Amino acid sequence: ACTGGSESQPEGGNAEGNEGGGSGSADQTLTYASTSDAPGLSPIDTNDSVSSHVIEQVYETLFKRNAETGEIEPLLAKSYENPDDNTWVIKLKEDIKFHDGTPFNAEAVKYTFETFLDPERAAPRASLLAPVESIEVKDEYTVVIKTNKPYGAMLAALSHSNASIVSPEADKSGNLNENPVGTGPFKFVSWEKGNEIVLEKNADYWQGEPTLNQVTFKVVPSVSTAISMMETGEVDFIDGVTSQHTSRLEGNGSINLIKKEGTPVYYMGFNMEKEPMNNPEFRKALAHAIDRDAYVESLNGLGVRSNSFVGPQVFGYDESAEDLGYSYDPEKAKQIIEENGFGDQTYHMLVANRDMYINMAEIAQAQLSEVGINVEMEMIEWGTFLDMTAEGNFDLTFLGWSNVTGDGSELLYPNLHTDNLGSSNRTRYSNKEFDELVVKSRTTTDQEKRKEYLAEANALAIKDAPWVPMHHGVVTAAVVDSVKGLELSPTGSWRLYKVSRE
Amino acid sequence: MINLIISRLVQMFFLLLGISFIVFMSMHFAPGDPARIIGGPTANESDIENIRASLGLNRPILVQYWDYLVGVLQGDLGFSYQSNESVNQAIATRFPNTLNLAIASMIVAVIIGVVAGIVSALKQNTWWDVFTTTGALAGISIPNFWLGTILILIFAVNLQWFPAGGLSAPFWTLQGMKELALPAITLGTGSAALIARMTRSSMLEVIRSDFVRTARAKGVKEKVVVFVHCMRNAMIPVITVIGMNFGFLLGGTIITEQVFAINGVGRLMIDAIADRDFPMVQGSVLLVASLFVIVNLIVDIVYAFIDPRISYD
Amino acid sequence: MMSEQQTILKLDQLNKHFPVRGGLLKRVQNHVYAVNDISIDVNEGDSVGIVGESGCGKSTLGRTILRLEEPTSGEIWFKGENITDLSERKLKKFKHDMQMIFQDPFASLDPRQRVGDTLEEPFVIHTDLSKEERMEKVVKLLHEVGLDETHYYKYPHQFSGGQRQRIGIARAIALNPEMIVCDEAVSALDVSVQAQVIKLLKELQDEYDLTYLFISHDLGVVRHFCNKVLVMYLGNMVEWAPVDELFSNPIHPYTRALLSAIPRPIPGKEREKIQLKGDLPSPSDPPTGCPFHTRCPIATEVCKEVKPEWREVTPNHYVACHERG
Amino acid sequence: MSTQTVTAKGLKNVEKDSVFKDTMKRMLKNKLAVIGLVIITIQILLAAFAPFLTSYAPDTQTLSARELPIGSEGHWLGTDNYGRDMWSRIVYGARISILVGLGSVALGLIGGVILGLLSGYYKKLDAIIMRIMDLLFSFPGILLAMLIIAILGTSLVNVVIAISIWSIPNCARIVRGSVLSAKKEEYILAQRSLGASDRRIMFKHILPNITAPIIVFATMRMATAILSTSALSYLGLGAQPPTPEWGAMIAAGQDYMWTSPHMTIVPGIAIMLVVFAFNVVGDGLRDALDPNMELD
Amino acid sequence: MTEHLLDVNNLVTSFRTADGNLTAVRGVSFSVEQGETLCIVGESGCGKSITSLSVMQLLPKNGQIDNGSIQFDGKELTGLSQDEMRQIRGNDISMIFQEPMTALNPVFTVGFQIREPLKIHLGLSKKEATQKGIELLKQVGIPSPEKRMNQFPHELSGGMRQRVMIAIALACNPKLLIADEPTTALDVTIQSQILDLIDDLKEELNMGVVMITHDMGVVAEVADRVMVMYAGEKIEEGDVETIFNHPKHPYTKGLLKSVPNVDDADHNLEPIAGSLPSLKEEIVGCRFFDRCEFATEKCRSQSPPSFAVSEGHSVRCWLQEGSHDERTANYS
Ligand SMILES: Nc1ncnc2c1ncn2[C@@H]1O[C@H](COP(=O)(O)OP(=O)(O)OP(=O)(O)O)[C@@H](O)[C@H]1O
Ligand SMILES: Nc1ncnc2c1ncn2[C@@H]1O[C@H](COP(=O)(O)OP(=O)(O)OP(=O)(O)O)[C@@H](O)[C@H]1O
Ligand SMILES: [Mg+2]
Ligand SMILES: [Mg+2]
Repeated sequence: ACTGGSESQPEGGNAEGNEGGGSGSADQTLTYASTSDAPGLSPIDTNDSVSSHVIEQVYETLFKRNAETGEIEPLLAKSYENPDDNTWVIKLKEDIKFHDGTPFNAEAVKYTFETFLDPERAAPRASLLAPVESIEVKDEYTVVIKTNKPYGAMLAALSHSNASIVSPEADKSGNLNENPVGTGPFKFVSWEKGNEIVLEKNADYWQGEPTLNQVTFKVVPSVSTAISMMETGEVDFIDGVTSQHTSRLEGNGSINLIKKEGTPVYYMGFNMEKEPMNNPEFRKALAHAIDRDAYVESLNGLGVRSNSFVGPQVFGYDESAEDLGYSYDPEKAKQIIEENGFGDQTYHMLVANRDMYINMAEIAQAQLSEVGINVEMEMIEWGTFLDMTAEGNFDLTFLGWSNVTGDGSELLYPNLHTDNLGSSNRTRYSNKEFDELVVKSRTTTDQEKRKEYLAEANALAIKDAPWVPMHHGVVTAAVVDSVKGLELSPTGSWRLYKVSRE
Repeated sequence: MINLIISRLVQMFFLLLGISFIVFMSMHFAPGDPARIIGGPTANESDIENIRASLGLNRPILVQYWDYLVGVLQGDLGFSYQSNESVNQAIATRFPNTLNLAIASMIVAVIIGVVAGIVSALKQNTWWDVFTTTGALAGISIPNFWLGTILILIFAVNLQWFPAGGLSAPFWTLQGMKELALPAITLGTGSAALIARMTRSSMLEVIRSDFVRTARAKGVKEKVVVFVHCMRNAMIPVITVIGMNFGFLLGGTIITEQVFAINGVGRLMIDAIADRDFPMVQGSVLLVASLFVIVNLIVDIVYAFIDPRISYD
Repeated sequence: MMSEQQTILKLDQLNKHFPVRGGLLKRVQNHVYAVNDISIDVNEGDSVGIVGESGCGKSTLGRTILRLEEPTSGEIWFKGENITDLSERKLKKFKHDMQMIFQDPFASLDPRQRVGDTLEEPFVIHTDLSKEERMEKVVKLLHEVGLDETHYYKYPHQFSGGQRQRIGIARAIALNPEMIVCDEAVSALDVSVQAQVIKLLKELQDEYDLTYLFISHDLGVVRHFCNKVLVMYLGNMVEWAPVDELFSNPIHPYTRALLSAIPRPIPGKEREKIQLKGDLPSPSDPPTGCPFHTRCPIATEVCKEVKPEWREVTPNHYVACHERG
Repeated sequence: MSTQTVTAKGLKNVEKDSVFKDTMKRMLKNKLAVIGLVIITIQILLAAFAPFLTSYAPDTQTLSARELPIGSEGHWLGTDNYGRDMWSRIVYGARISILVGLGSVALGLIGGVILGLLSGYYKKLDAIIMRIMDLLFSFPGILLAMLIIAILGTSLVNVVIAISIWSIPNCARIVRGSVLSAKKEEYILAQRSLGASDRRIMFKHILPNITAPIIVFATMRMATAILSTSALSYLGLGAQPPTPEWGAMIAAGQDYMWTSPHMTIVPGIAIMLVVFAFNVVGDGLRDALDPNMELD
Repeated sequence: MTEHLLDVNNLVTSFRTADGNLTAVRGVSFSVEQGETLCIVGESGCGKSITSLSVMQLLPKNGQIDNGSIQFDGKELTGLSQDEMRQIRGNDISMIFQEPMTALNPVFTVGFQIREPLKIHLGLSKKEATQKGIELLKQVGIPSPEKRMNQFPHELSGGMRQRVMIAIALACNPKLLIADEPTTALDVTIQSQILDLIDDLKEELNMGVVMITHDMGVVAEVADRVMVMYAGEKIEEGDVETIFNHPKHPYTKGLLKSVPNVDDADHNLEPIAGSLPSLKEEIVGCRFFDRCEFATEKCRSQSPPSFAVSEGHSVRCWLQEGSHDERTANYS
């Protein structure tokens, strides 16, 4: 019983999270460099990948997704059952303690989720558990979660790092954002804002002591500098490597570049509320105009070519989707453009100033201009970008969705469902038929059924082409040779519990 | 002197008032809504309204400014929208790094600049002069970030003499100095070049002046003529340049901190601007501006020590 | 040089004080008393020498008369009209009639303007002449001061000091003024050139009936050039007399000291020198009473407290001194 | 005194000397300045004849020919990560640099000169204008530009505006200082005693006499403007892709420093050369523009 | 020839400039005795300062002595190393400059500047030098010298500064004092004080004085002998009475007529027409040729030598050729 619909988030593209290990060979420490600092360390109060990298080492969720198989397995939970579609009875593992000594039990789970859903607390990821109606403590190690309608993606949601269980004592008496307390393999030591976060091993970890003694999360804004620091031994681990760095990393014998096909999807989006982007012919022409094979090839293996919106690593993918969509055919594109006079105006392409999007945009722009579509690019900061896309202030744009839960409905619902017009549905796609399929995929607990609904919705969207999928992500990490045992999950997250230095 | 200090501080007060007003207003009217950034891409309009309300962004702007001002006058720069960190705290932890960097690069700049300037003035029209002049011009012409990256590749990655980035050890330790070396050189080069040029021309002017001829007519040794009689006079305009340059250096830290992974105010500032983290932007801008004013005040005081003709009473 | 001649300039209790600002709020803390209570009448055709030590307010007086500085108090009458408070616009017509020649031949010409253009300037400002007509005027002017049209397109730096001073003179006489203030007009020149320029100024005076206010610290030149002399000390009038009278019968101890200090170009001539003690006091902190008492060899107690009155000792010879008045 | 018969017509035969020629003569004696002039001339020629000097458009991509090194066939300066011809980009980039430099300096000068003239000439305006300038001045340049761009949005035009606003206080100070000393010059006093209007004095007499510091400032500022644009591009706030602005090219090339160093080194050298050139020309002009200086 | 304190012979000094070599001093010879004041007069730019700077060997960087000898106290100064020359400067030969405003270093106290030569040449300790410095200031008539020692030049008036300069120059009891227009920037009342001071000190210390000036009044007042320069050349030399009462060179005569006389209002000012030739001009004949009313063809084509008119009176003018057959090419 494992599907997870969880929320996903638009990919910032730059928020690289990596871990690093300490330098000296037997020295069991690790230094990881990320381009920015974590806003906070509380799973309840944060909603970003940098924070989640730390959170995943300090806290644990009830369930987790197996990095290899993609299956959802119990973690802090022992087992679960569904007496009915709206009830989840979850048995918890026993004898686990939070870092502050507070016992982990059903009360802690109830406290965590209730706090998470408390409108006063305004947890940014509260939507993850939105269908939850009540959480009850049945006995010390059993919780009962009731939903108001069947929630197909419940387990995926419970395996999301934002649904990590926190120490109720610590949250009541202190600030988890500054001073995180969980059950995970590493304990929080210190945080110098803007510079580094230090964790140390939790010697009492319930699965046994981790090998690493200490882990440092260091902020290094420039990736190029971070790689230099790997070469000088100041950093052991980075992740989210982009294509421009691969050859340098691969050229270095003492650095391992780990790649794994992942869940993110990156696409060019049309503003469906504006002329002529709302014209299917226009979108078709542009889809034909972009040589995605050449583009993906230029990513040096850091992208997967697919016509499907729901990517190959995402629940709900169906190979038949590859036959849909519009292949590279500049002649056809030119013809459509000429027939409709699309080439007479200049289009406004809004691009967030992050490497990956700039790269897509530059290539797309050049290829569009070859078929007679004139595009003016505006590169802006992420914050302004969010504002402007929310206001529909663009013709074309580039976006990504990392899909942390790896579930197709958590891609299609936020990004393309009519409910989310004006917020996460930035291309303003609205199709009744599609909407219905997506809702069904969310409210069904039968995973096979869900898969069918998703494939159908996916096919519908591909045909309507509100997006031109550029590539599906390959998650990456680079570690120095001596780091062993790092496992990347397709969502880009990783755990350091089993990592060691040689 | 006391008068000067008081009047400058009064002036600084009004200056900061002006700056805070301009920054406040312009940030508020700039595109990009902090609430939306905090809310992230999934937030809908009502979420964003809630966030705006919780940040107090929905009040009339002048009321917001007034509240901010009252806070600042009580020494409270507010809290970051983004991380809820206290701005005072955030600046306090990062400022020492920036200050170390700025001072270290100033030292680099002054030493290199003054020595090069004096050499080229004394050896005017020799190839020493051509060499230092050209070098100084090249120094001005190199983009900061480019130089930084190249220095990292050569001295950190290839030669392994210095670390590639970061600033953690205190500056008085060997490790601290090693960590500061590359960023300080990166940042100091441009200023060194400017100081060298200024020193050269001011030295040349002084060397031709009447009182130097007087000193020679007294039979003073050439070394003493240059290093006692000329230096002090020649330094007067150079010191202005140093003061002015401090502003330039502070601007330069923005990029240098980025390149060398230094956790300083410069980086805080770019991040804050990008995040539309108004209180953080305000706080750091005010800090940098006051620093600039204070440095120039110090310059003026140093002036009075070097040049007895200047009195501030 | 009788007083039956028309008075062209009349100064009545003219004062010019420069505020000295300082302190926190840049408030006026003090004043430089550059010109104090100057009252004289100048007749048409006079050459009035104004002499005194450096910083005694000679230039300030000259500029104030031309309204280049705003007088602090007092009145300036020019050709029977009170011009003290005239607006810039109304003043413009008087600028025709009053001109100035400056001390520094290097600084008084715009280095970026051709000499021709510099000399056309007065016509551009005050007349509607066409370019052609202006050029003609300028060429005429150049000839008048001993230069010629080959100099028209040259820049000031291509001239010697004497030539530049001639250009300055040409500019001053361009509009046929009636009065010219010469502020140390020959002081910067070499003796041989100085003599040339003095000669030129005299010729022009004869030709155009000019009145000169001739500011100078060189008493030899003043003696030679002027018919009346005003001696100033620390912004105050000290003595005012026809030139021969002043040189043959100086009354004020300062005038006497001044005259005795001039080195005479006659070797071996022993003369009685009156050496003054000390330096000129600061004009921002002038002594009480007689401004000269701090250096005066014959000062008495009265001099320290009471400012001496301006008295006509012999006809047309005025002096301000308690002892000798 | 010589013959009075000559009239203005005689002037036609009189030779004119020109300040420009003089200045050039002096400039040409300064070897570094000559090198600078040559570099600038080349840059201008490159910019003017860009289409004739290149066989590729600066933004034409050939994704199959990415990161070709210097000396590759058909691309003597190599290609970048999109397979765009580096030579074309450098040549077209010269246009951008010139436009940005000229544009921002010109705007800055207009503002700075007017404010400087007013505050130097009119005591009453001085305090107000200078306080405002102090205000702008106490922002570090990049920060000021960042704030302005944050408000106006990212685009090359806004970069030009940002840099020009940042030049204003500097320029105004220089102009004001020169005005203050020029105002005391006797030739200005002479002009006043002739009854010239303030406007005439300011623009006809003071302004031409303070051109030297202004021109020097302008040339030096060109250099600064080009450098600042590149710094802003590095921070992602400058030229928009695919504009071949040199600073943006360096910034983009940074990540390829290891494998394709020519991507940063070529534009880096281009910037250095031009900035160098403007600096030495500025220096040379400073010396050459002094009208009182003899030719030596 | 008896030994003079200073003996300059056929001095030629030139400057390297972009336009080639400029000869500023052209074969000038003169001598100074102990206790004697020699005045050098001439118009601006005629080479007075360069002559004196040549003696001190303090020429600007682009200047050099091309020819001639400078003997001081029997010792040849040309060709001495900088170090040897330094021993002499400020010690045996001192110099005062024209501009009291700029000749003192603005950033050091009067005391510092006056102690310097005392420490260098007399090897005094700081304390001794301070004592001596106070004495010197007293000697040049500066009231409350102790206080002045700690003041900076800008706190003193022009006349006071010039006195300080004189005190510095006299610090080591020099045998020769060169004063380059020491009073030009001062008011007459102050000038007269300073001139008297120099004269008194000369008597007291039995110094030789070379006084450079363009003011004929000053010359008449202080000179024993006078040397008139024109465009880099010495054109006339003689004792002060002779020069004033029986000038021979047309230029000297013109110069005297150009000076307005304070005591005589009717003195007829007669300017010399024209102006100094530029140093760049190549002139074969007499350099005064085109301004001279007596000029002949010979004057144009041949440079006149020095004619000894009488004992100690020499004139460089062809007009003297006929009247005096005794002709010396080189006056010593
Ligand atoms: N603009 C001004 N502001 C303040 N003080 C001034 C100003 N102009 C002149 N003074 C002062 O006024 C006094 C008289 O100056 P003025 O220039 O008139 O003297 P002067 O007699 O012409 O001297 P000199 O012979 O040196 O030219 C001086 O003390 C001078 O410092
Ligand atoms: N450094 C130099 N380079 C070139 N020429 C120079 C230099 N210094 C002086 N001269 C020239 O040498 C000539 C003699 O100068 P000098 O200073 O001796 O004149 P002076 O008689 O002292 O004049 P003044 O009375 O103005 O002081 C002048 O024509 C001057 O232009
Ligand atoms: Mg004056
Ligand atoms: Mg001289």
